[in-house]
Amino acid sequence: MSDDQQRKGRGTVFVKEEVCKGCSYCIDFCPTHALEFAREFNAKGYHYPVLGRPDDCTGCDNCGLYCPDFAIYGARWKDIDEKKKAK
Amino acid sequence: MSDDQQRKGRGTVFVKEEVCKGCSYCIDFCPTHALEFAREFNAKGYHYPVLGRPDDCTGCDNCGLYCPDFAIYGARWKDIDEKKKAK
Amino acid sequence: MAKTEIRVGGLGGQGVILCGSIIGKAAAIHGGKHATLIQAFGPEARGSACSAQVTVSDDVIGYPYVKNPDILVLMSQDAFNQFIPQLKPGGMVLYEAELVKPDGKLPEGVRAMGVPATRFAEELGRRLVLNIVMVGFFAGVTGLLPFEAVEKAVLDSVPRGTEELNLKALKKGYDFGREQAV
Amino acid sequence: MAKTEIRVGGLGGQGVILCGSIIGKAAAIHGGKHATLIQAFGPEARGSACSAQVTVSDDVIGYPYVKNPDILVLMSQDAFNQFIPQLKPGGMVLYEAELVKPDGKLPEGVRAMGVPATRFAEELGRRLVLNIVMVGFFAGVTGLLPFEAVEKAVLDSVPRGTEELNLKALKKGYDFGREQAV
Amino acid sequence: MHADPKGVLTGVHFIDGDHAACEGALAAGCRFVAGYPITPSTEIVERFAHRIPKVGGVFIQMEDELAASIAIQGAVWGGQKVMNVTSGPGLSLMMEHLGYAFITETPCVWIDVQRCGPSTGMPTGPAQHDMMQVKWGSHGDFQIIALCPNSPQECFDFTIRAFNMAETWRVPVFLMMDEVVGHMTERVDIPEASEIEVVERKWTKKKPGEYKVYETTPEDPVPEMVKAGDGYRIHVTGLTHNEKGYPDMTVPNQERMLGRLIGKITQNAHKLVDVREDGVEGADVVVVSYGITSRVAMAAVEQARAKGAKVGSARLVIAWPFPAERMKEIARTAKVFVVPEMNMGQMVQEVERAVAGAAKVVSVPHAGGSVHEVDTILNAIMEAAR
Amino acid sequence: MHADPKGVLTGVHFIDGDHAACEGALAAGCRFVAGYPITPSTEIVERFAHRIPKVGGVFIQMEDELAASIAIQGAVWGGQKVMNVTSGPGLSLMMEHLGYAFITETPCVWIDVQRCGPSTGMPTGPAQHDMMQVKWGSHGDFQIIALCPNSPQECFDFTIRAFNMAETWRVPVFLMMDEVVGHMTERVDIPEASEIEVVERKWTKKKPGEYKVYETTPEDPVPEMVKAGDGYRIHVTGLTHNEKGYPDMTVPNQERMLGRLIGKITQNAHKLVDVREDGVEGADVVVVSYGITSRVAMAAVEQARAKGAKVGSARLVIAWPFPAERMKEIARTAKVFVVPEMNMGQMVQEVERAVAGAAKVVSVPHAGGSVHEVDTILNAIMEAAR
Amino acid sequence: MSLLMDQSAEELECGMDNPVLPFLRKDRIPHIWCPGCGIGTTVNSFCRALGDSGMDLDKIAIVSGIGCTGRTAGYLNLDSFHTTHGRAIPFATGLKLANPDLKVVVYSGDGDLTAIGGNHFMHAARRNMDIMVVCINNFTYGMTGGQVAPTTPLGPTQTTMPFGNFESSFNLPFLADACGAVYVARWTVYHVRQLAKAMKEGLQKKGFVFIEAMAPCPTLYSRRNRLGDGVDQVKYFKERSTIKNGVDTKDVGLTYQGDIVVGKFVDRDRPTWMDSMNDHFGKVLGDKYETYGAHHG
Amino acid sequence: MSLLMDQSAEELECGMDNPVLPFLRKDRIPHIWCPGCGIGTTVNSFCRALGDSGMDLDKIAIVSGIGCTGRTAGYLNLDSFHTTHGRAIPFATGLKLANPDLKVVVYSGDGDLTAIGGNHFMHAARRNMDIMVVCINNFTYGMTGGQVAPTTPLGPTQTTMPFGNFESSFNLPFLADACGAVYVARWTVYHVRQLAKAMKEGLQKKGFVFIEAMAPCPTLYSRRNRLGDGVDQVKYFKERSTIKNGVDTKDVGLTYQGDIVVGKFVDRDRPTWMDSMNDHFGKVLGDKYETYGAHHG
Ligand SMILES: Cc1ncc(C[n+]2csc(CCOP(=O)(O)OP(=O)(O)O)c2C)c(N)n1
Ligand SMILES: Cc1ncc(C[n+]2csc(CCOP(=O)(O)OP(=O)(O)O)c2C)c(N)n1
Ligand code: SF4
Ligand code: SF4
Ligand code: SF4
Ligand code: SF4
Ligand code: SF4
Ligand code: SF4
Ligand SMILES: [Mg+2]
Ligand SMILES: [Mg+2]
Repeated sequence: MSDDQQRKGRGTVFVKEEVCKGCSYCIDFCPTHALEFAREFNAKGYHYPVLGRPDDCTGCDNCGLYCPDFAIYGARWKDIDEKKKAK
Repeated sequence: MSDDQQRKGRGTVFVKEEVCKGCSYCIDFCPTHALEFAREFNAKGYHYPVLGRPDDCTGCDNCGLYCPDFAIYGARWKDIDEKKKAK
Repeated sequence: MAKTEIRVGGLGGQGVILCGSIIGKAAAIHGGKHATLIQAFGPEARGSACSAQVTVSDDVIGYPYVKNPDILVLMSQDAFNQFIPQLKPGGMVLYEAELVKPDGKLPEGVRAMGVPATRFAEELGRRLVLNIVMVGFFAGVTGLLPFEAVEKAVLDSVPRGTEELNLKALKKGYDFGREQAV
Repeated sequence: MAKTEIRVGGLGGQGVILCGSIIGKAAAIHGGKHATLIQAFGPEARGSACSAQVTVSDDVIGYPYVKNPDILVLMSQDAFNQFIPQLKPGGMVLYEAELVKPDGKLPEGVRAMGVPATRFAEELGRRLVLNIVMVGFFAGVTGLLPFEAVEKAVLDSVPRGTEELNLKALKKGYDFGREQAV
Repeated sequence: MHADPKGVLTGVHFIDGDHAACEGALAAGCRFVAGYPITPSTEIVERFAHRIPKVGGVFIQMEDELAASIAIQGAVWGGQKVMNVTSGPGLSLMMEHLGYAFITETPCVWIDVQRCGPSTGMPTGPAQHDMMQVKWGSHGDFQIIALCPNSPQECFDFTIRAFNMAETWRVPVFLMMDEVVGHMTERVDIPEASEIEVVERKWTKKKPGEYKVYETTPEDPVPEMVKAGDGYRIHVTGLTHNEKGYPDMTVPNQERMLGRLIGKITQNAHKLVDVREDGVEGADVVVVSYGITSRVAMAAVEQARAKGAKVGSARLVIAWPFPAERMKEIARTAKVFVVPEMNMGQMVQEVERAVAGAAKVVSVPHAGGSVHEVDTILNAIMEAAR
Repeated sequence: MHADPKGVLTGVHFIDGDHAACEGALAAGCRFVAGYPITPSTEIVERFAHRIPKVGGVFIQMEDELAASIAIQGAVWGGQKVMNVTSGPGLSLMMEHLGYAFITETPCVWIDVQRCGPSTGMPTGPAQHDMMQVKWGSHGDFQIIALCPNSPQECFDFTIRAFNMAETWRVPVFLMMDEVVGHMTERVDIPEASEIEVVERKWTKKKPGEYKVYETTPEDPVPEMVKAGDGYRIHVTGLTHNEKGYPDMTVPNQERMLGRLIGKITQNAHKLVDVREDGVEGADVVVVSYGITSRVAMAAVEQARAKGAKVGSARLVIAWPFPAERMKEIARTAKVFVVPEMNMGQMVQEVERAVAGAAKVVSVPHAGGSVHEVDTILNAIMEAAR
Repeated sequence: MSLLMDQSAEELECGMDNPVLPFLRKDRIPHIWCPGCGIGTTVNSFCRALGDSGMDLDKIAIVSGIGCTGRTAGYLNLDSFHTTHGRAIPFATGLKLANPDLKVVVYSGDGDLTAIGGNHFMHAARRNMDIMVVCINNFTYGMTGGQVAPTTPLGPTQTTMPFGNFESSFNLPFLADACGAVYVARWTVYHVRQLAKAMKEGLQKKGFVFIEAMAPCPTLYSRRNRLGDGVDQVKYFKERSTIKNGVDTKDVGLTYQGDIVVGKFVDRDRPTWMDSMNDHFGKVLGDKYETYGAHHG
Repeated sequence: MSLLMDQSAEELECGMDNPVLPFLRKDRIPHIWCPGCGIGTTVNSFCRALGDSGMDLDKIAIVSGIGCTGRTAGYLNLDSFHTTHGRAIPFATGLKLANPDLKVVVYSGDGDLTAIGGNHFMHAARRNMDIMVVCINNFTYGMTGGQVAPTTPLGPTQTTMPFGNFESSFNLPFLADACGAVYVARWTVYHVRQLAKAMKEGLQKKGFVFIEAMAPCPTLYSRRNRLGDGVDQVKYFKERSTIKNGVDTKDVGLTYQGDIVVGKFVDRDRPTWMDSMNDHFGKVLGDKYETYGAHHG
């Protein structure tokens, strides 16, 4: 993800797969429909979201605002890079 | 009171002197100001109302409506006579 | 181990409790004695009978109730009727002379003295101080407490601005009491 | 005084309790035995682990808890991990073959049998009847209760209108169980 | 009187204690419940809400337990049989109304499905630690009756019994369940209505002029009842009152009234107590237990016997009034009482008081959240038997 | 620590017990009261409302007792010393919050000016019949401390003591007054602030990272405290919790938590009990009493002595924890315990339990509404002395 | 036993008797209320309403909480219940639902109904429980000696507001309206006839009826604030009241000795809780459902 | 101890972390709420509000009652109090008055705040107690398994309304308004940004603030009534909501799956209880009076 080649959209998401309960809020309320369910289950038996269409992700963090489980958030590459630099 | 000579106004009042607490509601809200306090106290130490101006009593029972202690009521001679007859 | 038991009785609004309280306070705070005051309202607090039980003693007071008072201070006929039977043989009754009529209902050997406290109070300009007149009368007749102690107790107990009036009432009752006591 | 202790485990929403309840009901009402069912939710009822303890006995049941089950009926990996250590030596494990992977974690001497209950249920058109498949599987493998008793218990327990589907699920599990049991 | 068939779900059921208690209430004639949900008692009112429209009656969910516990009392004076269903925290909110039910002699059944406290504690865990609360939790002196079922069948049976006792004695009667008994499923046999004995309210036969709402006779300390709307123009108050129900706040009347109210139970305790004994005669050790713990204790008793100990079991079917006399008698032969409870030691204090030093008393406390391990009780027995 | 002079009304006063208790609270540092009026306790909060603006603090009259009894607890966690003032019916409404204060270890003083119940009863009459309620009235197991003053001076002194105990032990501490003590006026000496010993809240010295809200050491079962707003980001819950204050609803944790909470009192009972004895050595009869009844009892004891009886008096200054050990000791020499109480027999049950048959125990009950006649107690003593 | 309220010789002679007596428990009078306490006058009006309504008194029950007003239940010659502080409404709810034949009236004080009893008040109004609630608003806790109430306006001194009340008060008609009451009126002790009429209407109305009756408490409110005696307070009611029927309840808030709006503010219809239940079960369960309370009245 | 919420390798690499984490007790997550439960989303919004407000988190305390929502206190990294059922508001009152430095937020369920806690709600609003109340309205009693609540609209089935609810529900914003709240808003879980903004405004507002947040309870409300999962309920919120700021609260009542009015309905000023006290005592007692809480913040 940090690899520049992989940078397709304007942003990306970070998912805590094991915390996700598969409610699909993030998927349904992503303005660009960039997310989809993973085919895998997590340990609790839930499907978690993956960035199926990374091109479409704007890093707007709408997914993060909706997630009731704090299991996902989005960020813009711009901001990620800044953070990285600041480290 | 039942004596015709004494019949001055259009009505009269009945007072349970020992129940009265001397609040003066009856006296103050008698439309014709027919009532006044007795000079005597009752056993509890209250002045009770007496029909000071019997001429003015209409038997309207306003005093009765106001009395918080159910110690007084007014009646019209007409009604009193009817009751008496009915007895 | 001198102990004097007092019952003050009257109607709500007459200042019965304050009367008892001043006697107690005079004894306990300014008179070097022990005193206990018990207030008794009827089950229905207001408008009806009201009384105070005061025990004044040289010693610590255990049982706080007054069953058979040595002295009665009475401000209503109801109170008179109620409390006279409890009076100790040879006890003393102090009463408001206009509100209470002993009418031969006194047990034998009892000393009874009336004071026109309401009239005195009215003369002083406020009916309300009738209880202070009674306190003065009590102090004067019984001599149980030094006048100064009672005076201080009154000053502690009455609303600011009314001190003078109340002291006058006290004095009036006290003087009347001294006369009677003689 | 034969007594069989069973633990059914899985996740909330899988019908774990109903599964235990049908076994118990089949025993207690239609099977002429005594049965006690204890439901255990976690302290937080919803969404998490869920299990039932069923005791089936020829005699009156005193202590109602199942500490060391003779039989485990398991519908989730979490339940498998949690309950396997409690199993009686030589006990039996019945599990949903797609949700539970025993992966060599079985104690020695234990008989373990899987059933693709979810798949069966989906084939029948409703994933929800997976618990009834498990009941059938249990009945088929263990032979603890007459099939008719279990059948009646299922009919008593499922919502009206779903009887047929549930009986099919039961049969499916039962038959699969009979085969395995042989 | 027999039960009204309308409320009786005759047949064989595999249901839990909560549901069974609800069926017991319906069979006993309960036709009004004002509830407020609380784990682990909620299933009782949920079932009631579901069943009542077809039985003829009312369920209403109130805004809180304060409302629930007084609404049922209003309903009693409106003529219905009622129950009050809750668990610890809810019960704590009902304490004022427990006293009101007692002083007004409002017959009602209170079901407490005990959960693990104190405070919010472990809401889904069992306990038996409201035993003292129901006896002492309201201000002032009062008395109650408390039954302790240990199975769904008993939840059914004892609920009927509780209703009958409430009508007979006109004190609050408690069904002391716990989370395990409430949520444990077993076979419950519900007989025909004609086989269920139901005590009817003690309606007066007197006419309005003759009747006094709290009049009693020397033979019978329980007054007769009427309901509002029947022309008796009764007055009911939580104040100290006289036979007419009017406030009479004097010390002698307080003594008279409270003496009768308390005496209803204390003087009739011998009629009320119910101890189920097993091998108590000749036992060195007697295990005293109640509710679900009695089933755990019995398992321990059997294991102890297998090890050769002389152990008896005395199960308190009725915890209040406490069978002090019977305990005293047992203490003449038994050497040790072992008292396991899912609390830090409550009824054991009554055992201690009753035996008054005549035998040793050993408490086997449990902080709650689960039943005892059989071994814990067994060890206490074996220790005591040494 | 000495009292803050601001709250101390140094001097000699002729005031009643209610007012004296309020002065005690102010002297002890109480700066927040959320009240709800109820006879005969109202004067305490009325005085508090009048005094507090000039002392620096807050009085708020809440909408009901439920609110009052939890608002004070919020105020504790906001950093104030608080008290909760009520009488029987109000106390019954506070039972849930009694458990909450216990499980959360919220230090607070509860004043119960006992009136005559049960229910509304005789609101202006005295009684001592909430003694068991404060011990058992909330659901679940818990512990409290209860002091019983018998004079206005003691209302002042014991209130300070109650505050100090609340801070020391972090359990609810009750001042068990009654209508007579509350409304009786006597001389009350209020010393200089510098002469009043006040226990400060046990503030932690740890830093946020190091501190756990319910951490204790084997030597000291009482955790240190912080207040909200100080950066510790504490969590407090009525659920079964661990040292961090987080819910931890497992049986072992319940055992650990409840064991410590109950143990704070039961294991330190010897430090807490306070029995004032008079002539107990060598006495045949010992009168056990508390609160106002101890003064009536003492009059009876003196009269009995005058008649030649060998009578001692043991006054329970602290009723809870109950001085069981001391009673057992006394029972070695005394033949009869006489226990007068303004209730139908409450603390007498503890006496019975403690002496365990070693002496006779005689209850002298009273339905309430007035104190005992001296003769009633005297007769019981003389009867016992025969 | 001869009672103070027994007919006097005069009365006997002409067969007269106080018209309110049939509605009172004669043997309990004189009542405990203070001289000039307005509660008695409201009870007087209620007696008139009982008479005027022509309803069967055997079918009217009265429920009170605790307080000076709460003692009302003990004086009325009806089935009467003096319950616990604040809980008259839920008791009445149980009573009514258990015996739908009854008209159930709750008669209690402002503190009882809107302080400790506030929750029941609002929920009963929401449910449109078929009870009539009469609230005697004397702006204080009478029984306990004059503490501040949720109705005490800004200004006056009360024992727990010893320097004058600084806490905002409720506008009770607005509250009742917002919670869903179907009939809302306010009158004062000066308006004895209107009050009686409102009570009569209330008795005849189905659903949650709320009537606020402003009354003097001379002992603890008026005198303490140097407003004179009961009669002076009633004179104030007389002088400063304006009748505004149908006015928006939002606009009828009270201030200390300020203007008073009285009148019938709300009179509307919506199904009661029990009617809703019966309708609903009838619809859902069909013929199997037997209307509850149908065998009654 | 490694927590599920610890930074992943990826996150570590670029120094990223979930922006809500500073506001949460990481070691208590995952929380107990069901999949798709809306409470979590409201907490998410609240975290944003905390951040956006720029306020010192050490000076914000949160108080909850009992219920699913009531567990919120245990997840937020603030001084947090999980009290008893219905009593969060009076606890908060004591907390605030004892330490006026604090901003005190009450975060609880509809049943907790408006059924058993209704009385405290209305009195705190009347007093204008300086607390912010967030009510998560899921139209049901979640924690106890889905009983009818005073917010349940007519129609849906709940365990204690097994044939569908026939009891009228409250319009909460209207109630809060009628009782005197100074800030009243309603948003849904769909309106995450507006909700966060309202919460931020609420944190910064003085006085009694009431925010209703409509949230799905898929487990006990939606699924039981065949309304689908949490996400379906949020979609319904999206589709049927209209924003009407400043609209009369009388007109924002809810019906079963009907139209929803959201927005900021009330935003006004009146002195808080404590300010009234200080003003009043200052006036009456003069210089002798030392303003309470003045040494604070
Ligand atoms: C649970 C409880 N709390 C408090 C009291 C004390 N109490 C009795 S009446 C009353 C208030 C009465 O005020 P209100 O309802 O306005 O009636 P009023 O006396 O003014 O008619 C209070 C607080 C009580 N009896 N019970
Ligand atoms: C005194 C008391 N009564 C009842 C309960 C049971 N109880 C716990 S939470 C709850 C209702 C929860 O509903 P709500 O406040 O809407 O919160 P939600 O779970 O829906 O978020 C109830 C009745 C309790 N804990 N305490
Ligand atoms: S950050 Fe925005 S665009 Fe990217 S997945 Fe999340 S919601 Fe969709
Ligand atoms: S919103 Fe959160 S919990 Fe729901 S699916 Fe997305 S990541 Fe999982
Ligand atoms: S009856 Fe009428 S006129 Fe006669 S005294 Fe009474 S009020 Fe006055
Ligand atoms: S109104 Fe009644 S109580 Fe008042 S003075 Fe007249 S008769 Fe007496
Ligand atoms: S105190 Fe006030 S309300 Fe109570 S009876 Fe007296 S005047 Fe009436
Ligand atoms: S039961 Fe409902 S409110 Fe509770 S956590 Fe589950 S979805 Fe949320
Ligand atoms: Mg009032
Ligand atoms: Mg909810």
